[in-house]
Amino acid sequence: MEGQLTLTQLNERIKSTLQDAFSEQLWIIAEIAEMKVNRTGHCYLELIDKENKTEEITARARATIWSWQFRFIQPYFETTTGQTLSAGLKVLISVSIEFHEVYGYSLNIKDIDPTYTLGDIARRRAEIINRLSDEGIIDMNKEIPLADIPSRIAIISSPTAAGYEDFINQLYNNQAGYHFYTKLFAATMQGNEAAKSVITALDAIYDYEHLFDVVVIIRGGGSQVDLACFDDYNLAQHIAQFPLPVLTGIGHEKDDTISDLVAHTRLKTPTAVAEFLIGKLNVVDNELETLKFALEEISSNKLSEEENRVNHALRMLKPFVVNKIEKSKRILDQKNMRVKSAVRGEINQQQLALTHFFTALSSDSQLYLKLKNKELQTLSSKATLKTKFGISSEKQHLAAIERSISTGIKQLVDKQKYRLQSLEKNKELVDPITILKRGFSITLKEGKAIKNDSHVSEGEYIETILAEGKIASIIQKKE
Amino acid sequence: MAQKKQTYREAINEIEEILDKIENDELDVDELVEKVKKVTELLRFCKDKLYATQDEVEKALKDIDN
Amino acid sequence: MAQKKQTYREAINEIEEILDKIENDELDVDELVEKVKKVTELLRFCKDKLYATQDEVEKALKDIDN
Amino acid sequence: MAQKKQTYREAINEIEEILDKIENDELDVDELVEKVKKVTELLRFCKDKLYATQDEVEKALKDIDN
Amino acid sequence: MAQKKQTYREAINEIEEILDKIENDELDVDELVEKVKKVTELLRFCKDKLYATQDEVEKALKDIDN
Amino acid sequence: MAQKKQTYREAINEIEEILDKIENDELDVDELVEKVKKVTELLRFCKDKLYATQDEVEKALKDIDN
Amino acid sequence: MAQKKQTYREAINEIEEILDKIENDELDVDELVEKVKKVTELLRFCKDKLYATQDEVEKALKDIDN
Repeated sequence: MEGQLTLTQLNERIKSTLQDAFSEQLWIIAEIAEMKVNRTGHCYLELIDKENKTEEITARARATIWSWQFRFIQPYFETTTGQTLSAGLKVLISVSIEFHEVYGYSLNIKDIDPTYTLGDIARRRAEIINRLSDEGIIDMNKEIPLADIPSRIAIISSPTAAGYEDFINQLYNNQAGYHFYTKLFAATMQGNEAAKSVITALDAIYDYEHLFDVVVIIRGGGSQVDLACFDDYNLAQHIAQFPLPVLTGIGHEKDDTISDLVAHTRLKTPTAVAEFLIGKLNVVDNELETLKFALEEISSNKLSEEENRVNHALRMLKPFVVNKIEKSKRILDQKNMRVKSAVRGEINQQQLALTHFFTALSSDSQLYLKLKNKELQTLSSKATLKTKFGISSEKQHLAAIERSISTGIKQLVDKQKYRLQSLEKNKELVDPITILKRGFSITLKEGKAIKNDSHVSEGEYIETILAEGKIASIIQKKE
Repeated sequence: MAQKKQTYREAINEIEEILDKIENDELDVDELVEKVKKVTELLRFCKDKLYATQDEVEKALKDIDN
Repeated sequence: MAQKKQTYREAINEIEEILDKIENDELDVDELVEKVKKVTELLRFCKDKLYATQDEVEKALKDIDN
Repeated sequence: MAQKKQTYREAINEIEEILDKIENDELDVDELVEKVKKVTELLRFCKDKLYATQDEVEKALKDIDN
Repeated sequence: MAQKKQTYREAINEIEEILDKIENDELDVDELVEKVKKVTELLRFCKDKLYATQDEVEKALKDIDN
Repeated sequence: MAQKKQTYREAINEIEEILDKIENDELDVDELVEKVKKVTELLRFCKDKLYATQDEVEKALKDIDN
Repeated sequence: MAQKKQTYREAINEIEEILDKIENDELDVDELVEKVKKVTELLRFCKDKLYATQDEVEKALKDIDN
């Protein structure tokens, strides 16, 4: 047959066709199924692709990283992602398609983009975290109160690990001399079996839960990057739901694993865990010391306060008493003074009163005598005056009498003169002598003219005056 | 004499009686002279008695002042 | 004498009585001399009594001072 | 004597009574001397009593200070 | 004696009472000596009591210091 | 004795009460000696109690460290 | 045991309570010694938890098979 090709020719044609078709490098996503590095430093890998849900392998390819490239790629990847470049990782890789006539199809990895893996890990972690969170257990272990004195410790560790030794040394050689109780529950702490192994240990501890205060998961001295096992969902679930507080010290400086996340307390290293536990006891110890100190201080304060009180009372007593007595003395002295001055005052007052009485007596009696003297003088002048007045008024009386006599007589005489004068005139008319000469006579009885015979009685003596001479006769008969 | 026994008061009374009579014209001319004589006598008597009294009283009053 | 028994008060009363009589003309000239003499006597009596009293009082007062 | 039984207070009261009478002219001259004598006697009594009291009181007061 | 049973307070009160009477002139001279004697007695009593108290108190206070 | 049953607190209260009374002059001289004696007794009692307490407390505190 | 875990806290609470009382003067001197003793006991109890070896715990741990 014409055109028949040899295998070599075929492979050569495949090779050249592939080279034409994939002349450039491609970025592809694949999962590392296997990986090994040979003595010369070349890295041989098997890459696969999986159906998301069924996890059925849908593609497979061999791949290589040449040692000169692997020397750069591996540390870069691992330092960037914090993950060992190992089976199970999904990676974004730059590849050239190789076809070797003898070995066939393979991919030569030129570069790995660690950011993709990072994203993938993060995504997976997020999924787990979400799940734990959805299940409501993510914070369960954190919510368990840590014992005040967490001295009974269940340790999950590899018994041969340097970290375990460090932890034990640190714990038992603590400076304060605190006593710890530890029990190792050995487990594989790296590799694919690690998660399962730790879970087994936790289950073992669970049976003795009451004997422990705390569970410690420590790992040390191993690879800093072989931590994927602690991102395991099952492990995280166990830790989160463990009835004792779980402390982690699995030796990763950068990011927390999910185990760290759900643990009660996450610490960097086993030593740190030991320090943490010692620290807890230290807190208690300090608290006790503080209390002891407080007790000392408070009771000694109380006692010295009371002592001060007693001493104060003691100090006050004397001055108070002395003061009281001095005051009483002063009061007595005052009373004494008051008595003296009151008594002397009273006597002085009485003396004054007596003197006053004497003065009053002398002045009163002198005044009295003066008064009496004056009265006498008044009386005496009154006597003189009255007597003299009496005599002079008598004199006036006499004088008045004399005056009235002379006027009376004068009037009488005047009257008589006038009478005489008129009589003289009448005499001419009725001069008795004339009449008598005519023969009439005047009969007198006892010197008075009788004008009526009733004035006389028979036998009476009568006188008859005649013009010349008198006749005396006795009445013989009245007619 | 009876007249000496007469008091000043009686004398004055008699004088005044006579004076009354004179004034009331109860006196006759015949009696007048006689009565006037009486009055002058009585006045003299009174005057004498009064002056004598005055002397004696003044003497007595002088004694008070001493 | 009866007069010694008379008190100052009685003497003063008598004086005033006599003076009243003189004033009221109840006194006859005939009695005047006698009464004035009586008054002077009484006044003298009172004066003497007063002076004697004064002396005695002064003597009594002097006694206190000793 | 009755006077000894008289208290100082009574004596003072009597003095004041007599002085009131002298002052208010309720006393006759005849009584004056007697009353003045009485007062001086009472004053003497009071004085004596007062001096005696003073002596005793001062003695008593001196006793306090010892 | 009854006085021994008397308290300091009562004595002071009695002193005060007597003082008030003397000061307010409620006391006669006649009573003065007696009352002053009483007061001096009371004062003496108080003084004695006070000094005795002082001695006893000082003794008691010394006992504390030992 | 009854005093033994008395607590420190009661003793202090009694001391302070008595001191107050002395200071505020609410105490008579008559009571003073007795009360001062009482206070000194109480003070002694308190001091003793206080020292005993102090010793016991110190002993208890030392016991912690052993 | 669960109770053992509680006891420390309870002990501390009791200590603090007593200290508060002493500090706030709610405690008499009379009670002080007793209370101080109580506190030291509690402190000793707590300290033992830190320092002392509890054999039964050691034994229990040794007995665990794994």
